[in-house]
Amino acid sequence: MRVGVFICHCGNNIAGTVDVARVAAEMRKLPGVVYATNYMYTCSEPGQEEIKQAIRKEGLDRIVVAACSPRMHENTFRKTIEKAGLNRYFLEMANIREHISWIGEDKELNTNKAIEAVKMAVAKVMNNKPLYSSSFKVNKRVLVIGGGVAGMQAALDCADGGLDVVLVEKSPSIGGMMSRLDKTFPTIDCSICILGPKMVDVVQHEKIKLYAYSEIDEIKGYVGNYQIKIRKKATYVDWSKCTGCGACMEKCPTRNAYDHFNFGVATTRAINIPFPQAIPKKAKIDPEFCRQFTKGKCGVCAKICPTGAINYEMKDEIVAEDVGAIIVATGYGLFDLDKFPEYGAGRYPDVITGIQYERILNASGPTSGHILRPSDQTEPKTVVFVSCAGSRDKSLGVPYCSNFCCMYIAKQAILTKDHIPDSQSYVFYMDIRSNGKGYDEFTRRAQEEYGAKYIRGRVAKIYPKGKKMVVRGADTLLGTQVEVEADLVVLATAVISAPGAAGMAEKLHISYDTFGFYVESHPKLRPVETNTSGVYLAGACQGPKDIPASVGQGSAAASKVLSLFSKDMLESDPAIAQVNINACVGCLKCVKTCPFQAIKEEVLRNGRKVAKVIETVCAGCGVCTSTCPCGAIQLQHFTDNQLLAEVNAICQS
Amino acid sequence: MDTINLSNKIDWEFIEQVKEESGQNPSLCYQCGNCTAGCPYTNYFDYPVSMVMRLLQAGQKDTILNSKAIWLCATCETCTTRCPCEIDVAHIMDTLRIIARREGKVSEKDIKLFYDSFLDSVKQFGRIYEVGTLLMYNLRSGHFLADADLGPKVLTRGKIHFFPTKIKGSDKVAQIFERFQKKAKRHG
Amino acid sequence: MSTEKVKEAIAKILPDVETVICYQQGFDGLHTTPLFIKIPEEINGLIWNPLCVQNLTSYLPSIKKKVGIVVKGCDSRTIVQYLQEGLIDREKIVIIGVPCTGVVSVKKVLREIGHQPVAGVAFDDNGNIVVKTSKGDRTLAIADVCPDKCATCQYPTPIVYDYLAGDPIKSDKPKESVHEDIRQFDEKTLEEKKAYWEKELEKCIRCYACRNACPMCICQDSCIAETREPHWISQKLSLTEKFMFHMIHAVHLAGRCVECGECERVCPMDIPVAKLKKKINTEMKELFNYEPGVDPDGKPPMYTFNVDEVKIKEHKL
Amino acid sequence: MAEKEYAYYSGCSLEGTAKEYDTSLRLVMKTLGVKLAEIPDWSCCGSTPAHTVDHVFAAALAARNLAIIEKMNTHTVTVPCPSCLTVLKKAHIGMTTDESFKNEVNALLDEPYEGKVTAKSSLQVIYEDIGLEAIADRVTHALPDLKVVAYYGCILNRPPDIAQFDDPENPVAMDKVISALGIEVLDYAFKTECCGAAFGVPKRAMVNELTHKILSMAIDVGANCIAVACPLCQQNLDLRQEQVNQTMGSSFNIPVLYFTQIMGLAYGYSPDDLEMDKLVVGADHLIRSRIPVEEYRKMKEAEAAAAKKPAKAKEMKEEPKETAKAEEN
Amino acid sequence: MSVVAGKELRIVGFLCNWCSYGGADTAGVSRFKQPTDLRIIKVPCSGRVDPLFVVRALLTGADGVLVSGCHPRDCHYTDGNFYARRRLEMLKRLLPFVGIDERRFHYTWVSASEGQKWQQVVTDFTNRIHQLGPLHVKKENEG
Repeated sequence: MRVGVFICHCGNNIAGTVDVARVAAEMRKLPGVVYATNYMYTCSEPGQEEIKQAIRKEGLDRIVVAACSPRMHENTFRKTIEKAGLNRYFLEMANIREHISWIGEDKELNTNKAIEAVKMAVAKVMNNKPLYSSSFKVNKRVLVIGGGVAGMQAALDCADGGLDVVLVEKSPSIGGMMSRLDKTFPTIDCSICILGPKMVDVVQHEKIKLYAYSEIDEIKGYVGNYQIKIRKKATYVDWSKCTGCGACMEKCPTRNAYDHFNFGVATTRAINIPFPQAIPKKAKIDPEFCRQFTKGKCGVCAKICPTGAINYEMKDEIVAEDVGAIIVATGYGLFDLDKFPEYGAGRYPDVITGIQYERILNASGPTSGHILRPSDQTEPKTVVFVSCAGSRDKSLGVPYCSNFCCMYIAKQAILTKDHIPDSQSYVFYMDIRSNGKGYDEFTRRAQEEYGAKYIRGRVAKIYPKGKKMVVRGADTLLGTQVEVEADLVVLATAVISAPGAAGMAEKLHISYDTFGFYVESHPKLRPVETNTSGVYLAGACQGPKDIPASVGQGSAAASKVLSLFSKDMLESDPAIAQVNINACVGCLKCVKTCPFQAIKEEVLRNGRKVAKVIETVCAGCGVCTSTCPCGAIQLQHFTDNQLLAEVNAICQS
Repeated sequence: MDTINLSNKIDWEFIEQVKEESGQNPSLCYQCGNCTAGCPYTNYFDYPVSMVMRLLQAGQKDTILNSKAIWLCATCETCTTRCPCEIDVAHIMDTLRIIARREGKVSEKDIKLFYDSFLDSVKQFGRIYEVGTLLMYNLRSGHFLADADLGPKVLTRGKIHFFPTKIKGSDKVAQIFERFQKKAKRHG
Repeated sequence: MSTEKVKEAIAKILPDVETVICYQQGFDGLHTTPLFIKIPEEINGLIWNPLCVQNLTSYLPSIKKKVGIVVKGCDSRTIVQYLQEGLIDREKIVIIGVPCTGVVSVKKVLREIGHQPVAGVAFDDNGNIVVKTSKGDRTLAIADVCPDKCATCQYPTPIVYDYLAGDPIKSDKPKESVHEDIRQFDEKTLEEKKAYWEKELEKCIRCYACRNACPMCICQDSCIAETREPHWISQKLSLTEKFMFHMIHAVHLAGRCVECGECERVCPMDIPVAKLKKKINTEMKELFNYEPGVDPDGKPPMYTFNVDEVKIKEHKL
Repeated sequence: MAEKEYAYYSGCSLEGTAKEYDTSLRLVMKTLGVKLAEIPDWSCCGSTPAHTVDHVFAAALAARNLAIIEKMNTHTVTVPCPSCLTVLKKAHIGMTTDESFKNEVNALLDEPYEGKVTAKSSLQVIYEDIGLEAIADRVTHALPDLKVVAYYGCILNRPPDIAQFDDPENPVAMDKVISALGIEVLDYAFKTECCGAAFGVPKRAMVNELTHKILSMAIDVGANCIAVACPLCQQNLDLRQEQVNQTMGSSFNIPVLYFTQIMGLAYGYSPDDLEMDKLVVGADHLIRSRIPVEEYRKMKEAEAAAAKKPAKAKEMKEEPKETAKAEEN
Repeated sequence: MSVVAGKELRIVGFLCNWCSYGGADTAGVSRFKQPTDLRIIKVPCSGRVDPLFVVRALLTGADGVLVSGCHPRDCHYTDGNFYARRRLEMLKRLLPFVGIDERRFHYTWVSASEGQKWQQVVTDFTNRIHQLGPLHVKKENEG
């Protein structure tokens, strides 16, 4: 065996705190290692060339690259050695950057640790075996979860690219948060005017199959071949018959149903179409409020419906769809007022959230676009905006910035002045974050042209005094406490992950951070990929994001799927479990523990029972290997012997 | 206002000292002003709480220790409760008072005197003897008639004993004082 | 005595099975050895007494044809465990259960009689074994020379059987007594425990008798103690490797050991090898309320999980 | 019901200016079947002043008492005074989470404290351990004229990590307890604003202003009585009311009662039993309406019966109207 | 010699590829300083970690072993860490029975985004092992 070792300086990233030359020198002493060198940037073109050269010149048959994390460049170097004629699995990487040079300060200790890490890699590579991928067919359909602006963009781009798209939206209409907004910053475009046509495109596109008011029940399979179960929630209205005429909604005697679309600013009917531009424009019954469900009698809508679409007996329905890739665009959620006891925790009707104010501003909102405060339906003359209501607040578990509140507050302050010229807005802020194109100019305009008073400081308490709400805060620039007697207070409540985000991640096998936002493959270079191949992210499910960023990501995710589907066959990862039938005693404990049902029983010609791995189903976790008492089933590339070689390299030296 | 030369006027040791004694990290403060906004005493402070925190971050030891703010803080815990950065601000104020007292810098003599009178009573009787505390304070502060208007109200309603209750273990309590003073002396 | 009842039962099932596995007299009165009955005439060779100590169930997984087997309460746990693990087909086994009040540890008897040749053995009605040697008779209470497992036996009547030769007996041993020895041992200091195992395991000669006798060691020739693929341990006779071997045995039996005690019975070096497995069993009981070999519908805890583990708390650093 | 037992740390104030808190609390606890065990030879907790001297010293003054309680039958102590409570809890938490701090504190003490005491405010004991149902069960009298705001003061629920009880911004325990007595409680935004009592003596102008704010908010929401759970708050709001009126030009005359006094009234104790005479702003006019619950119920029933007929007719008329309106839309 | 005498002890870490290895990477990218004793072995899933690897390491020279996987419910392979949790808990309870301090073996869950938690885990575990000192399971009998 002829092992070659390449130690990367990574400029100063590694060489700064690791004596790379010494590491290389130590490696030369190891049995089996015939070549060891160090190089400035091993991942660079000449760096890779050097590896190829050495393979040829020195006749190397196993390669160890000690550099950054294999999550970064393993694929790069696998391709490199493949080009030089070696099997790609004859490569091992030692992570001497993220795990050593960047986290340890003592050069001597770092160097020693690096030597050890490379020794382990050498020990492992000497136990490596060549592995070969097989290829399998791809189902060129894509599932998009979430019909907000990001999901819609992704669905449209995929469909325009010729793919069949299954779009699943959990609420009765697509459109998401953007469909609730009045105007968009910094252009003050009417939000639904620019979104509406897109929504129509979605529903009219022959390649897009829309499941509204539906949720993902189950996801099975792997890249190229996913099996999805979709739960179509009972609407109690047969949508194939419903024409969206709205007669039922007019006649419904229950007027106090919670209005999800308007975030509770107003109430709606128990049977309702969420908003005029809804897509699909179909009615659904909210059984929590419908008298037919709560009292067992009413039936008004059934009587009134001209097409006889009402069906109180409707049940959830499960449909199956097979796809090859998934785009997740499940959006975000918002903090509730009850998180703020010092601001009344929802007790005061005139303390509302930004999205509620958005509905009040909106012409198709409950006040028809007249700004009227909820308590007494009068026009507020003094409006206070409180930014960072929950955001950047470690004590509430949201240490991050919600990204777009500064901008929409500026927009709302401008719109308030537009609607009520003799009004005065106050904005309490900590920092103004307006780093998009035209954004800072916009927040300046709010102050310079629209006279919004910006006060740098947090608000400590809001309490009622007569008909006013007293907002007590600080002006840290003045170094004083300040109070504003407001008619209406708008809290820019923190952006949080969508309700159920964690559960969805578990179904998708993707990771999410402490806050429930989905984690991308690489924060800089793989922003829409996840660690599960075939699953992509778009929009605010990955982190708070404004409209242009969400749309951009939707398109990016779509382009990833299009390029994935540009081939008819995909290569499988050969690092899967393999059974040594001579050693297998047929106890089939592996069958019991395999999370993917990828192992089945096989009866050999001599009647002996053994385990058999279904190659396309095995995901390569290795649970079977650590279950098998006789070591007969081995996860390739992470076999017992390979891992033992690493253990021995550290423990027995 | 004077220009503060940050190159040589940041008292790094002081920052460390407060950090150590309070167990709180002043660097966590991002100056949102929530403490100031909620502080019931802000109007009487020479420096609002958030400014005290800023002065602490800037290592302005003398300004802080000579401030009235640290003595006027009543430890009502509003700042601690609301701090988004989870800093126990009231505890920092406590610590600053302790350091100020240790260094003999007391900008609010009356408050300190009141505290001292209170503690004297504890040392002597083991519990608080309200009349004695008040009298002692009045004597020391020179405010002979402090709250004298309240006296009749209190007395006619039998709210105050004229004689102190001395607990049996008052010597044990006094010992706590003595041991502490000895220890404080040892550590300079 | 139940001998006649056992014979009756065998006679009854024999037409239906290929073989009945039971016991016969061994090379002296103290030893018994397995008997495989295929024809009715062989039934007379059967003996049934407290010297029938072996756990005969180990034969079951490798037998393809339908067989009958004679089991004690403790042996039946192995069958239950086999059923849980899907290693045998219940339809192909006819179980003759025999309620048992305790067996005799041959090792203990030999120790009592100073390892003399045995001329004969008899049992009286008072629960004693009478051992005849050239130096005379020695009467020993069975309770004094029983294996440790009998002293705390919870299952004197087999858990599964098709025929019961005798009347069922209920255990009179308190449930807590079963793991008392483990609890007591655990109270020793780490150093004491370490020293204990180093002393005990140093004796190991890696003969693998314990493994071979273990009914749950199903790997047979594929045991990783003797392969290079994978190469878990070397053949070196060092303490480390001996330690490793016994840890492998224990870990592979986690949640599976039916506490039949065969490993200790056969150990030529008197190493308390069953103790490690019993320790894991105590933990399985505590963590998952699981006891191997008592519930045919149970699931071995290492091959399943709960999303929320009630008893497993996150460990803090 | 087995009698619950708590060690009882009254604190210095309850021996003096807040004697009536002590008296009323003992009566109420007796009614609720709670035994308060005296703590032998307890001493002052050190309060705020000790905390200006040194953290260890302050903890030691408190821990001396905790060490005594640790030797009693019950390890749970109930403390009526929020200031004492905070000091005791701070010492306990400091000593149980930081070994070296514990050692330093114990070095100042004769008897070391091992950390076994649980301290609960008397309000917490009544609200959590006894519960609203039991509180309501023992009511004998109604107080129909009372419109109460509950004022908790700054440190009863703060900081949340120390108090570990109720909400630090909008506490509700006292509101619920008084509501359970059948007494009207009004929402009040200044439940936890600091009244400045700690500086009552040296900084009276400042304290008067703070007190003024709290009183005027109570009047604004329509209250005629303030319920408190803190001796310093009570003293400040009640005793200084006239001082406030003089300095701030107001004319407050609102009684400030300990919540235990209100409970005592509902449980049928006489104003004398509850030492109502110790209030500076008297509450006699409010107590006059007190009436046994049984009589009150009958009175209400009669009222309701009188009002029922026209009300029902109105209801009947309204319903078809609504449906008609719905159809119009 | 694998450890720098007097400064380091031998700590072996088994990290799942998807969460904890990523978490360690995140800590590295964020330059969260850590003690240098830990040697990391990458495994696809904590469910791949046979408890016997831990035993082998502790018997042959490691002073401490750390296993870290995805948080329960977040396993990239759905259930791998659920099996790991049972197996490793079993081992943790077995170790003191054979005289090995269970504190020398720690298993935990660190996600790819938890760089700070990873730093904390490594620092705390390394400190703990240093407090316990070196572990020698009769090395003198080797050979």
